[in-house]
Parts: sequence; structure tokens; C-alpha cells
Amino acid sequence: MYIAGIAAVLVTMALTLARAFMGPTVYDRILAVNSFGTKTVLIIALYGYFTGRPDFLDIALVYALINFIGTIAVLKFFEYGDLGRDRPSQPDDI
Amino acid sequence: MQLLLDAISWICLLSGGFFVVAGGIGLLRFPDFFTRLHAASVTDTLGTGLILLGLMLQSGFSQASVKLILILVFLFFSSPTAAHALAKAALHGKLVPFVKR
Amino acid sequence: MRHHLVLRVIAKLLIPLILLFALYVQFHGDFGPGGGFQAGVIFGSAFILYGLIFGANTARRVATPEVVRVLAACGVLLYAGVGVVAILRGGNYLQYRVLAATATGGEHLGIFLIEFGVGLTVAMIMIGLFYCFTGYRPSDHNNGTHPHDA
Amino acid sequence: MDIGSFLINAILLVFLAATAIAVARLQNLFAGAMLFGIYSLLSAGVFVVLDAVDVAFTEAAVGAGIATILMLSTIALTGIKHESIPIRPLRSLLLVAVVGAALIYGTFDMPRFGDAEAPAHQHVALRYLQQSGDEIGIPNVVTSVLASYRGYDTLGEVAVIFTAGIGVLCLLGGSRRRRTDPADKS
Amino acid sequence: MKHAFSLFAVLAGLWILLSGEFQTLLLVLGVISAAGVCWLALRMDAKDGEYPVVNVRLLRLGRYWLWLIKEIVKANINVTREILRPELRLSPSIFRVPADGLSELGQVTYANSITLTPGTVSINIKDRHIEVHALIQPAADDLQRGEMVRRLRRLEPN
Amino acid sequence: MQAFGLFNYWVVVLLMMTGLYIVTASPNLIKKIIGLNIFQTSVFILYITIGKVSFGTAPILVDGVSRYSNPLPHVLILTAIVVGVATTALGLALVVRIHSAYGSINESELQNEDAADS
Repeated sequence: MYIAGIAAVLVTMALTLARAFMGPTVYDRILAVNSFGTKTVLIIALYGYFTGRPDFLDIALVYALINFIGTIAVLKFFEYGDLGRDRPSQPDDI
Repeated sequence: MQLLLDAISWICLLSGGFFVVAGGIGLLRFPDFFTRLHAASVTDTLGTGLILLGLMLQSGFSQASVKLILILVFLFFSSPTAAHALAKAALHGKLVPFVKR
Repeated sequence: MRHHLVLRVIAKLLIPLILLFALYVQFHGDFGPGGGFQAGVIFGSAFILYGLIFGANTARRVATPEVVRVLAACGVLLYAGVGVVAILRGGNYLQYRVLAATATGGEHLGIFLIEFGVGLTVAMIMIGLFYCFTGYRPSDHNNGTHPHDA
Repeated sequence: MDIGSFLINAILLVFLAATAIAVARLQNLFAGAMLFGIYSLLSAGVFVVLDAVDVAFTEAAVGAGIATILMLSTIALTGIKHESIPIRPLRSLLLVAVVGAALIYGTFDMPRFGDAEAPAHQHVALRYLQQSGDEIGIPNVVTSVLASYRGYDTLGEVAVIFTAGIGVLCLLGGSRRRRTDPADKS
Repeated sequence: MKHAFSLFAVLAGLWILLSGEFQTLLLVLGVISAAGVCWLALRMDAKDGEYPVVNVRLLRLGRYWLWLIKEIVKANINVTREILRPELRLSPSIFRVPADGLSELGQVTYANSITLTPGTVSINIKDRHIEVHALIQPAADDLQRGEMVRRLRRLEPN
Repeated sequence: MQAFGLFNYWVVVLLMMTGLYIVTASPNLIKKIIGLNIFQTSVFILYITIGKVSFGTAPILVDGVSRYSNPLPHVLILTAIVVGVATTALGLALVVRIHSAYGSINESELQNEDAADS
């Protein structure tokens, strides 16, 4: 039965990959990468149960905790064109 | 009792799988970036939640369940934050949302 | 209204948790997957997240580049130093079993120390990389001459 | 051969190959860097399926943040977002085809997937698995080998990481150069 | 001081949950780690001069989460129905909802709750208002009725 | 069924060749580094594939399991990943400096400029 869950996640991975390849905008690709992270969490958790050794959830936990760092880097990149600054060059807030 | 738990757990896993796939289909079908964000959030919330809940029921009261709960809680903090950051980035990149009047 | 309210608040909540998780990975490498390399990278990531959201200069005030550099070196020295201590106690280089009264006790102690050294170095190098890439201004380095070559 | 693991592994590898080819075809550097994130996620999945949990952990930690951040900062610093057209793609394709064919020919002598009799599993690995529990006393064999049996290697690796860090520091200067005025240095 | 103590308690609790082992060595390391992280977090707070005031009524927070999960399930079913409809009938819209009467943490919880419910995504917080992108009209209407923000206001400490 | 046992190696070769193609055909230095990374990952997967034992589990000893995968490749690759990131960073730093010095990171433009200098 775990295999059904794994199959569902694999199918969704394929769909997400299709979105990542097609784009069309770069944001669609980032969205695909970001939700791919969730799918990886799921497949790692499911696979642990599938093989009967569910002690390796730490790997899934890493993704749950730090998968959004990349997205935030992207936000900084688009806002300032630089990852180190913390205030916008022009004060108008968006 | 064990049988009942098993049955509930399978139902959770299967319906979770259904929502995960539905999110994936939406990601592919929806017309623009902002609408796709909503589809991705189906996978991230209910799909993930149900699958992890199903796994929790399988392992009962154990270390693995605790970790699954932690994964779920952290995902519920980080995934909307990522979606928010992404939407902001897209607005900043002058991506115009497709809006029906 | 402050900028990026959601990111700031969520980062404030999550960064301590990620840091603690990194230390958990560091110290539980004996029992499950994990160890110095992974812990170092996760610790570094948490710090980089801080730098991304609150600005690299704020991050530099929390851990100054000097401290980062010194600690990175300390990690390697700790690793190498464990080997030297093993020699001083009559063993071979990096032979941990002479470090404590029992052979397995010595192995435990040695592995603990060198994993800590690895974690320290990796974390500090990752933070250092972030500092380097965010602190670089191309104008300082035009045509291969930087200010103090002159 | 256990079919379940093999199939999951095979599907993930197909995704991986598709992603790699997509990265090769993309002209937009930024999109390439993003797809590289998927590549890293997929390889972490493959590592879990192939029982290398420690490796998957490392890949997860590295791929989730640092790798993307390094790529993005470089693109930001150089300001180059689009790739120019490939140079002599046909010559490269020919090279790739010839080398690839030779390598494929070479794989026919490789042990089959999951073969327990393969030479790689016969020598030290067997000893580590059987004895490390008593000799080192910790359950994670990977940590035992990494830190104790192969401690020299790891020391070398740490030194390499440290050296690479120093190299980046020399190339991009830390903050020291910007803070101290060049005048008072001399 | 209260902030430091509660942070330490949370970190120590997380350590126990993660570790699940009660050897003396690991417990000692846990205390040291939690204290170290606590120190670093306070140092970060001191350097950037801001930290969220976490001061909510825990019981009501639990009730809010239960309500939110119920909403998430409902919203998921609605959005899934839209996804699986043979022809798409989306009516995306952008609007602003007021978030006054909420602390910063409250506003962030509000924004993230909006994003967590499929069908609505918060895209910006500005002038005590949250800009929302909604996928379908019912989701937008639900949010504009203001049930969520009312429940969040009740969580506020005073 | 036997032939499927080589599937992993074929994918590894495909990935390796993709990396090689990017490195040789793309003039852009950042893209070349991405290619190198793809190449590197293919080597990781090769090692880990060799370490896999059918019906074995992860080499973390527990009671009641006697069949583990080979831990040795895991050790080599685990360190290689972190070293890989550090060296990638070094490569990217070089790219940044090259860009400062030449104003371009296109291989053919760099060669032209070098030829003009000498």
C-alpha cells in the first residue's frame, strides 16, 4: 500500500517536472522546484516505511526546515540583484 | 483495533496520494503563475498532511511519529512562507497576474 | 511598516530551530544518519538564511569575518590535534583507542572530537563563502588590480 | 533483485536524466540554476533508495540552500543572465557520442545492480560491517569508517574544504579589504 | 529574560523530541546546545534589534489551529474540484483585506493562514492590509467575510 | 532481467555525457560549472550504485538485520559532496574575478581578448 503512495508521488513528480521544463516564466520553474521539495520529503518518508526502516526521517526534516532558503534567495535576487543587502534601494515597499 | 487503525491509515495514504496528484495536475493545467501557486498549495497542505498522518498511524506512538509531526509542523511554517516570497518575487519581476473582471 | 514582515518573523521563529537541529545532527551522527559534514552545512544554511533576510552586514556583526576565519582554522586544528594527542599518548596518529581508558571509550571520544572539528570547519567555511560572495564589489577589483596593489 | 526498490530507483533516474538534458538545453542561466535544484533533490531521492542515507542527508543539506545561493550570487555578480549560443555543438556531440559508446561498452563488465557477490563487497567492507560494532562500538558504520578507519582521508577532505574556503577568500577578498582604507594599509 | 527562558525551554523540548534518547551524555549535550543556540539567537536579536513578541493564549491557539485545519480541508476540496473540472472556470481576483488590531506576529499568522488555505495566497502586507490573490470567487468571499481575522484578534494578548 | 541490472550504469553514462557536452559546447563559464556539477553527481551515483546490495538496508547496525549495503562508497561520496560544494564555490569565485578583469565570461570572447593582448 505504501507503493500506492509512492506511485502517486512519482506521478506528481513527473507532472511537476513537466511544469519545470515548460516554464514559461522563470517563476513557474521556481515554483516547480519549490514544490518538488515537498514531494521529495514525501518520497523519503514513504520509502522509509516501504523498506521497514522508518528511522531516517531526519533527511525529510532537513528539507522541511531549509527548503525555502533557496526561494528566499530568489526573492532577494529579483528585488536587489544582490543577495547581501537588506533594505531596498528605493523606499517604496512591495 | 489494529485492523481499524490500518484501514484508516490506508484511507489517509490513498486520499493523500489523490490530493498530491490533483495538485500536480493543477500545476500543469492552470493558466498562469499565480493560479498555479494555489494548485501547488493543495499538494503542500492536504496531500502532505494526509500522507504523513497515514504514516503516523502506521507507526503508532513512537519516535518516528514524533518526527513526522515535526516535519508536518515545519512544513506548515515554511511552505506558505516560500509561496509568499515567491509571489512577492513575481510581483517584483513585473509579472502581471491574470485576473478575471 | 517594515519590509518583508512575513519573512522576518518566520525566520526569527525558524532560525533557532534550524540551528538546534544542526547541533542535533552533529551529536547524533553515531546513531543515525548525520555527522559533522551535514551538521556544518545545516548550521551554515541557517546562518545564511539570517544573512539573506536581515542583511549580510547584520550577519557580519553577529559573527564577524575574523571570528569565522579563526574558528574555521580551529576546526582543522582540533582534528589534527586529536591525532597529535594520540601520538603523545603512545599510539599512532589518529589512533583514538589510546585516548581513554578503554579502547571503545577512546574511539567514542576521538570520533566525537573530530566530528566536532569537521562540523566547525564546514559551518564556518560555508558562512565565510556567503560573506565573500555578498561582500564582493566588482568596482574594487577592476582589471585585476585591487586597492592595495597600488 | 528486489523489484520495488529497483523500479523506484529507475524512475527517479529517468527523471534525473530528463532534468540534466533540460539543463543542457536551457539558454537562460537563471532557469538552469533553478533546475539544478531539482537535480539535487532527485539525486537525494536516488541516494535514499540506494540505502545511502548519510549521503542523501549531505546532498539534502547542501542542495536545499547553499548550492542555489552560490549560483545565484555568481549570476548576480556577473550580471549575465543569458547564455550565448553553443560553440561547435556538433563536434561536442561527436565527442560525447564516442566517449559515451566506449563507456557503455565498458559497463557490460560491471557487476549487476545489487549483486551481493560483487568484488566491491568482498574485502574491507565486509570486515567493517562485521567488526565495527565491537571495535568502535557505534551503530552507524558510515560514521565509524569516516571518522575512525578512514580518519586520514577525512582529515584530507577537511583540509581541502578549508583550502577552498581560503581560496575564495583570497579571490573575493573578505570584508577586511573594504573596511580598512587602502591608504592606512601602507 | 522571559524571552530567553521560553526560547531555551522550546529548544530543550525540541531536542528531547528529536533525540528520543535519555543517555546522560546526550542530555548534557542537549542542554549545552540549547543554551548555545539561545545565546546565538539573543545575539542576533540584539544586533538586528527586533524579535517577535510571542505572547498568545495557548488554549485558544490550539482551538484556532483546529479551526484552520477544518478550513484548509474545505478549501482543498473546493480547489481540487476546480482542478479536476473538465473545463477550467477560474475567476482569479486580487483584493485587500484589513489586518488592523493585530500585532506583527498576528499579521504574519494571518498572512500565512491565508496562504495555507488553497484558493487564497497572500502576496503582500502593506499599511496594515494584506493583499490577497484568490483563485475562485467563493474563496475570496469566505476570506472577506472576516471570520479568520476575528478569530486571530481573539488570540491577541490584550 | 539481467540486462536491467545495468540500467543504473547507463543512466550514469548519460548524465556524465550530458555534463561533458555542457562543459565542451557551452562557452559560458557559469554554465560550464553547472555541467561539471552534473558530471560530478553522475560519479556519485555510480559509486552509490556499486555499493547497493539487493535486499540490504542502510549500513546503520540494528538487531535482526544481517544484510547491509556497502558503507565504503557512502563514506567517499559523503565527503566528496561537501568538498564538491567548496570547490564549486572556488570555481564560481574565479568566474567572478574573470568577469571583473575581462568584462565577460564567454570563453571565445576571453580567448579573443587574450589574443589581442599578446
